[in-house]
Amino acid sequence: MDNYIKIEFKSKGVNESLARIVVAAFVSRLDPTLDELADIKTAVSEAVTNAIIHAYDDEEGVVYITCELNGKEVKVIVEDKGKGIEDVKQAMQPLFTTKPEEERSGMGFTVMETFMDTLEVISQKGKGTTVIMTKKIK
Amino acid sequence: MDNYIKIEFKSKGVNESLARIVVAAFVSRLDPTLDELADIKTAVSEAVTNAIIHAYDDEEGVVYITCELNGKEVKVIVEDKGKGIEDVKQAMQPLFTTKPEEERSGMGFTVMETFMDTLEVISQKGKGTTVIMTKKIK
Amino acid sequence: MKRHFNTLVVTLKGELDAHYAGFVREKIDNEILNSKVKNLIFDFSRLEFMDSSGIGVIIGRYKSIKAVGGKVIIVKPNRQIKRIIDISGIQKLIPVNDNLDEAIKKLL
Amino acid sequence: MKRHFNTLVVTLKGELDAHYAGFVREKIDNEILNSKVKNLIFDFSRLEFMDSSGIGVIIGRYKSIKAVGGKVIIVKPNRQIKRIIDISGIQKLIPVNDNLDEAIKKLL
Ligand SMILES: Nc1ncnc2c1ncn2[C@@H]1O[C@H](COP(=O)(O)OP(=O)(O)O)[C@@H](O)[C@H]1O
Ligand SMILES: Nc1ncnc2c1ncn2[C@@H]1O[C@H](COP(=O)(O)OP(=O)(O)O)[C@@H](O)[C@H]1O
Repeated sequence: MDNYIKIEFKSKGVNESLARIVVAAFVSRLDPTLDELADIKTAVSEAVTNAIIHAYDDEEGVVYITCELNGKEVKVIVEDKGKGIEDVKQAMQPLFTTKPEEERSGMGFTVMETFMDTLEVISQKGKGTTVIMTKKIK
Repeated sequence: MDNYIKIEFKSKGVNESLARIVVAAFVSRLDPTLDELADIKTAVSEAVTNAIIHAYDDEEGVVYITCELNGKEVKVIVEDKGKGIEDVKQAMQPLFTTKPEEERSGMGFTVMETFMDTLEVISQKGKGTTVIMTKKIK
Repeated sequence: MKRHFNTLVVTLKGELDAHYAGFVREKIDNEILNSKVKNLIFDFSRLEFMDSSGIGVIIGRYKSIKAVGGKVIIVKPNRQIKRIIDISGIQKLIPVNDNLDEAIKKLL
Repeated sequence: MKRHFNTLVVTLKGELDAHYAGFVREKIDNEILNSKVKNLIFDFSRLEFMDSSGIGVIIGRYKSIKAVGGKVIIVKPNRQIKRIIDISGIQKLIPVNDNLDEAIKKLL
């Protein structure tokens, strides 16, 4: 691996923008196009939002992000130790959401899938969720 | 503690600017003046530079930063697992440097002391160095 | 936020994520409740970033505006926001326009 | 980098930290070696940030310019950079000027 950065912060909404800033600053050294950078920022925003909103509900937990650069490939891992996802396949369906009352659109995973090259979601009930995404910078 | 962020990255020069960006983005939510923000960025830059240049010489190590917000106080902890400092008191003297051949000015600790409210340096030979700095945002 | 007769123009700035969404929602809903708003324009010309939380905000407002027989238009999303809108499919319900004045005229 | 007779004007952009310092040093030293440079102006009007690594760069160049009987001037540092310069004490050796043209004239 050429370079990496790990960050860890409280699951507070105010930290969502921070996650985007850090990943964007780190990835920008691969000289991505503005569109590529926007794609990565958006996918990170979705994963981090999920960790803050769904994983810990209203309690306070910790969100972990690792960003790795391998040649022209960016890998982003977003992890939480929250409640986990019972049925990952169902959760990844477009429009599926367990928080319609908070006006979640159920499009988070769909956005991550569309904007990144690969998306993997590993989750265990009561243990937490890990989202692994990669994207090649052209 | 109201909020915190931890980051971890390789001791590469290219990561110096990243450390500044992250801390500045995090601290900016306390609504600091531009001068206060510049002070903190500069102090962080000095501590991270030292970890990259002095702690690991030309080998590759890892640098850890923790930034905490407590009310209006910012605490920044910069840590390395490098070679450590034999005589901390001497190292903190203005103009003292062990790398004059690389044109280090020996002003790093002096800048940290001047720009922050408090500075504490804990180091153990062969184990590494921890720099703890605080500053109250007015 | 500005009113043009019974059309409310909401100009958003910065980054619309889950954190900001709650605040935006409340502001708009208060305005819809407290004054006779029929139509709603989301002016995104100064919005730099939006994630799927924004889609939730748009759909939520679309429902309440539709309930009173009004219309919603989105104006000037940037490329990143346009992509989010496209993925969500809401452009099938809500027109996307590149000119605010035109959008306002359409609703008069 | 620009030449005005035997004065070299180095305009730095962005952030001068340890990482950037090595690059800047090499560039300037090459120019000093390869052409008859007597005086040096650091134009900081477009430099946004500098830490103590920059002091090392300035002092290093000051020494070699002084060795050939030349002068160094710093132009338009921002507030943050000004503070670093003040702490280092180099303003006792190197004048800080707010106008590039004036600085050039001084050295002619
Ligand atoms: N980190 C997570 N922890 C627990 N549940 C999650 C997590 N991420 C996603 N989920 C579940 O998956 C569902 C779908 O997620 P997503 O596609 O991002 O849509 P949305 O966030 O709009 O609900 C969520 O409603 C939630 O039930
Ligand atoms: N993290 C560190 N690990 C090992 N040695 C250090 C570290 N930080 C500082 N030092 C030592 O302290 C000296 C003084 O540091 P400083 O005041 O920052 O000046 P400079 O970096 O210009 O040498 C350095 O030259 C080095 O010998």
